[in-house]
Amino acid sequence: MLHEVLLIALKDLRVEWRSKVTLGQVAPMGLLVLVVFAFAFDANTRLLELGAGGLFWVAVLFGGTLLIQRAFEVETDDGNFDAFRMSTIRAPSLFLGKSLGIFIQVVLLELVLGPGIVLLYNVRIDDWLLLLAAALGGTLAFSVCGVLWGVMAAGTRVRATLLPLLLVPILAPVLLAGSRAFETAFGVRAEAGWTWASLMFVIAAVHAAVGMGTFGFLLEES
Amino acid sequence: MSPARGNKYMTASPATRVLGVVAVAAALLMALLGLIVSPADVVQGQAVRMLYLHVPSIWIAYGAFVLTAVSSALFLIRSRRREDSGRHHDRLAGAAAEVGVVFAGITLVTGMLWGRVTWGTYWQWDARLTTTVLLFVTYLGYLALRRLPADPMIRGRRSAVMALISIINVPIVHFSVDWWRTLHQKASLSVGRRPEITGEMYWTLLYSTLAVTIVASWLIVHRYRVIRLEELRDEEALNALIASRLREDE
Amino acid sequence: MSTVVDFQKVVAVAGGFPVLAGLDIEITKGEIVHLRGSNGVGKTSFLRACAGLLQIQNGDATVLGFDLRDDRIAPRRYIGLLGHENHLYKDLWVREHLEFRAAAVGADQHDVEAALQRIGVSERLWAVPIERLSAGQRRRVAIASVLVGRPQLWLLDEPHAALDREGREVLDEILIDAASSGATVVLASHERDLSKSVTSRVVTLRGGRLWEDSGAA
Amino acid sequence: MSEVATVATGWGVTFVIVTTYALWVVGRGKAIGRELGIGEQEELDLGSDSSTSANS
Repeated sequence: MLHEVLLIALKDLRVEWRSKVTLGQVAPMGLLVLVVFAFAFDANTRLLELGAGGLFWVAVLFGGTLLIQRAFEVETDDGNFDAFRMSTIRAPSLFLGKSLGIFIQVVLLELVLGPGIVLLYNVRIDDWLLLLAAALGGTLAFSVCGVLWGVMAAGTRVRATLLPLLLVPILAPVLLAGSRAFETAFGVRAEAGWTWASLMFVIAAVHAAVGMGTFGFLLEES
Repeated sequence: MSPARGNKYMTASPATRVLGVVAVAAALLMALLGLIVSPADVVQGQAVRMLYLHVPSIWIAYGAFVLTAVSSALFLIRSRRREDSGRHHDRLAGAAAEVGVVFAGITLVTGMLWGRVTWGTYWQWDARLTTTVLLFVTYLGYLALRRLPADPMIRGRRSAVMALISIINVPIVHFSVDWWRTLHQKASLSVGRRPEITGEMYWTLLYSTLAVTIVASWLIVHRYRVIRLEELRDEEALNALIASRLREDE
Repeated sequence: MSTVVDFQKVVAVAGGFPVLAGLDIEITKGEIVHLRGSNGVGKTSFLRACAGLLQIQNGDATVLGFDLRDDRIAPRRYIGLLGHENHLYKDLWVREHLEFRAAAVGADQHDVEAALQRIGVSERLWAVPIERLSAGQRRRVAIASVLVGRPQLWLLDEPHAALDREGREVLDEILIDAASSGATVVLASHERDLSKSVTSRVVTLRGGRLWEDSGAA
Repeated sequence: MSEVATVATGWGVTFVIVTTYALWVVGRGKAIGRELGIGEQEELDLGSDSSTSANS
């Protein structure tokens, strides 16, 4: 099982390594989003500082959605899903492997966006541990939800427009929790950051369980 | 005539005709009770009459989504069977979700209008309204997924999985939004101004819930039949195609 | 001689169209079957149904002893499918791609190089992104991906498309070898006189049904 | 907006939404039923069914 998961994840990362879509295209786009937020808030530094946590997660949502599109485009492009169906890899392994691949790519994206908000929005980090825990939980939740909806949209012709519609309402609690936890970590809000962070781990666990149970249904397209 | 055409599930049975008449009568009586007979509230005045629409419709919306989830689960369990793969569960899931979306929409409209007179704004980031709007969008997505052309069984499985995830997400969304609002905006405006629901208002609310439930059941039954008819149409087209393919050779 | 594929009055639907409309066919072990017929007669659908990728609506279908109506996933591990598409990750190098495919079907990594050499993908291309290969070379990599899995049943959809004369000859050799070592091959092609020396049987489809069968050789 | 106007709007909108949806469902059922050639047509009202009871 672990062997299969790693096989899939490494394959996806190798595809990314060769094509450099995350670092070369999605991460710069994420930075642009951060700049555009400053336009929207009329470069009000106080507002940006207060909202930095939320803006970070919105930028992750934008960029991450593109990464998910890309991760499934690689599979649908040359009929590669058929090859998966014909392989001995089991559906839960495929689900976890794809999630792991997305997880690492989203982490890369966050490594660019994180310094971005610190520099552009003048953010101070009070609680590093909470920041890292919240980032981990949020990214895990994003990855498993993303793969679950990614495969659902992948079988359809309208996947590019369908995916965000399906993904955003489900991720709303993650956005909420991630924003609040980051605000606590940045010291602009004094409340229960850790509870918000743990909520994201719960969401990740729930969706991971559902995904492992149902991925087989979703993979059988015809 | 194929035997399927005599199927009672796709034509009006006397029972649903009675249900239809009862639904219309119940709705009229509900309007009478809610708008005229029941008294105005001491605190909210006439605005309290929104209660009789708002509360029953949110109950129907949630109820319909739960029905969708249960039917979807049953469909997933049976869909691998060779005979009777549980298509009727899939149909029920689709019909219930659509009616649920209609009533979630009504909940939002009535909630916003009600908010306008009691809070002074159309939208408060009230936990229940926020949860409902997310739910509304989630199930719009579900309907979009159902509309996509695909093999019926694949589409059924795909949307069944989505229905399950969506229902699991409801408590998560509700909890997080509720917690967000209670943590950061203590003593929301509405709390002190909630009407005391007693006496005639209580009975009117209870009756309205019953009446809206009847109307919604009628809608679900008929939507179910329309889905069945659509499938029947597709099946007939397919049979004609198979027949014409068989004739090609002879 | 054991039966590998046994279809009885099989109906299968794709995109609301009956792509297989009552197909009867029986294929025994070791055969190399040439599936023929013009466009849209159900060649691809037959291959996909054999691979368990296309659901059977009606009739009975058994592949490698598995009843497809009960379980269309179990036989897949013994089947090698080459579709219209090549199933290639275009960003990966040839060698990386093949190593991944080999691992995904539980094959031996040592077979990767042998497979590439056998099909005639020259060594200088092994560290080149698939994106940069010509259509014929890609087809060869795709065939190598099937070869590496050592399937018991080969399902090949237009395998000769884009291949040059030398490539076709190599492929024919590979198929003869596979069949003589106990595998079964079904290859679809609308070309009439294709690989007469190779195929042991020619089956023609029409309108989603069996039209003509030269019979087992 | 006055309380009475709000209540009227709310009830009115709800009525319109439900009625429109019901008519759409019934109409669609009738259209497909006609396409399939089942049954006779009936008056459009909330109580009538999407198709027929002729042969049930």
